[in-house]
Amino acid sequence: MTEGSATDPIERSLFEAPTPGEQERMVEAVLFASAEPVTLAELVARLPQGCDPAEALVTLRRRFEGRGVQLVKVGDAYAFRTAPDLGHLMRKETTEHRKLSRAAIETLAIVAYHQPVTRAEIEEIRGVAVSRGTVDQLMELDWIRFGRRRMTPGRPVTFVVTDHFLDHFGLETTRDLPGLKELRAAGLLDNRPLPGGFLPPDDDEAPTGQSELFED
Amino acid sequence: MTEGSATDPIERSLFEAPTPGEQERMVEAVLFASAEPVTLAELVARLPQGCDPAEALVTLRRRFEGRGVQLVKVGDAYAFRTAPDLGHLMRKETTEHRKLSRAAIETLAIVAYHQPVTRAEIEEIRGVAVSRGTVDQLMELDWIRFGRRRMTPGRPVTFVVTDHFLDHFGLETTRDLPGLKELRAAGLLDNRPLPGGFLPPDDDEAPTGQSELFED
Amino acid sequence: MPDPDPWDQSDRLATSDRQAAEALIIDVDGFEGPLDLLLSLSRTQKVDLRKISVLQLAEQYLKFVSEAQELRIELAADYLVMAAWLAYLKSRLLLPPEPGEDGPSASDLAAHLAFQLERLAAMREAAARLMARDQLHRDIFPRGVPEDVTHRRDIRYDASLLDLMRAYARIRTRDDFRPFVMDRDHVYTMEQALERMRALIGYVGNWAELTSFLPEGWAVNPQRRRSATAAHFAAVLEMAKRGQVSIRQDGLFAPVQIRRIDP
Repeated sequence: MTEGSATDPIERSLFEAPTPGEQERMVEAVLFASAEPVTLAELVARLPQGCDPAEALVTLRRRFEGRGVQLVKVGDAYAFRTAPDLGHLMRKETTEHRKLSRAAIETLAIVAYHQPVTRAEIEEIRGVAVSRGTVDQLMELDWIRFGRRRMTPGRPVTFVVTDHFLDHFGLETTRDLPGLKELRAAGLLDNRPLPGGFLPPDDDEAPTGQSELFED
Repeated sequence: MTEGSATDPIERSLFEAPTPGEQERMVEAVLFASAEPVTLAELVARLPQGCDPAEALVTLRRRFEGRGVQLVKVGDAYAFRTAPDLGHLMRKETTEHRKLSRAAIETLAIVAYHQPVTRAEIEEIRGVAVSRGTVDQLMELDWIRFGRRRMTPGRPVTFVVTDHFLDHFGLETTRDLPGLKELRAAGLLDNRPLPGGFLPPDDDEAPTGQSELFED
Repeated sequence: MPDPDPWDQSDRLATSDRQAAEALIIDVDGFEGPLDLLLSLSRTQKVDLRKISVLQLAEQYLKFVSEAQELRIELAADYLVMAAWLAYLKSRLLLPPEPGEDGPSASDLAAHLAFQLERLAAMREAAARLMARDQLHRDIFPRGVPEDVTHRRDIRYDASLLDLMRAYARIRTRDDFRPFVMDRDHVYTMEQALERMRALIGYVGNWAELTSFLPEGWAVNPQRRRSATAAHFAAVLEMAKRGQVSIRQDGLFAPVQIRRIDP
């Protein structure tokens, strides 16, 4: 133990903040000890007063570049994670992976790329009803959650992806989703309603309207 | 993904061992991700053939000297540990997470959905008495607080949720809470709907139960 | 070999077509709705989804549906809805627009369908790319031992929004289901009343009103009063049958009175 007494860090903080090197050590220790990403705000709260974890994070991130363990950013939070190319060494730790259904995977992608998105919009994109089990499963995995209500008639709830989703797929933000820019540029993330509003899959009146068409 | 092909590491191991730097990365990742200290024998088994984890451990240990995290020997196994002088930063890691009791979570849900709500109303909705401990606990967690008094006989106090509650549950307002219909659509309700439909969430009327069956 | 006659030719074509259609139909369970089926059909055109011939696609789809019906395969309603819509679209695409016609043009509708298909295909691809990423606990690993350094224990109660919503759903559904369950709170059974009256009847030497026998707490609330009154009335009828009590009533709706019959 280098510190003589427990009051040491407190006393010190009254006079001066720890050196940058010391701060980096602290951030390193805190992040290493946590399995979950730690937010910047939390780091600020945990480190002695006067520390600037943001700066420490920058140097720390650089220090671990190319190492077996890397400092990654997840939303507003930071975590150490093993380098992706070494995954094969760790497979032993792997817990059983639940196989996601195609519906669940597509729904997840739609939420991620179109968020915030309502159920009706998901259904319009997929062309089929979204089963309750699918949404439930994605919520259980803590990959999607309810977002704000849409300010349209009926005020439907929306779905958004969680930070846990970002963490799981190694994304810093949803802006890093693969191909997002291209999809947006191609207009494929637009919510384009059917001209004239005749929408077969979720128009409630379709069955009656349809029978007339069949009669012809 | 840096791995060009799945066969890469295997193929390479047939001809030559990874470089010492590469071996160090591997040991680093394995020790980081392992739930238990790892023995030398285990490292040998995990790493590609021809690796010398003992040497990698030496360089790795040196690399982490003076850092926030250190490579320590535990019995005849190896593990990363927080530097002893930074133990005070880890206090938060020892928090024990416990699930709220069913009574507490139900009470909290009722306050969130019906606020401002009196104790009597909570009891009416839950159908059982609300213990003092439950309310105290929710107040202590700073999830609910006293609201304005109700202007009815007895002027009972009401409960409302706090900003801290909204923050914790990632809500901007309680209006963003999904209604029963939406909960059901998301598969969060196990029960099938009644043929006659169900109570909307903002229906403040107390359950009438069977009174209608007996009323003249 | 003689020239194959036209019949033979068409028959052969039809067979190969039908085989193709059957291959699709056998797979009908594999399609996730009409849009998915349309997307699969569009693949056979082997063109950019933006340049797809919606008319041709509509025909392929309608053919698929009619063949499915020939083979007596039950198609879900939304497949038929889509078929009807495509038939409508097809007719609009083939006929010149009527002068003064309102609403979107046929080409707008066709363009929208192409857009929908392209968007679905794009989302499929995006989903595949997402799932191909390195995933936590599969390719990337977090710290194996979150450290436990000090012995200070700070108990933190935790609940997620999901817990909260489930709790609320649980409470509210309980209410929904109340009418299905006999609500015993306000029900006094005849068995209970009989047992009670047996104990009390010894004290009833003179005529006494039945309502005065209602148990405490059952005389004020109208719902409970009605239940208790009915139960007690039924109980004394039973006792009268056994010759244990006499019952009388002075007039219609007058109080019911009872008296013990001494053996």
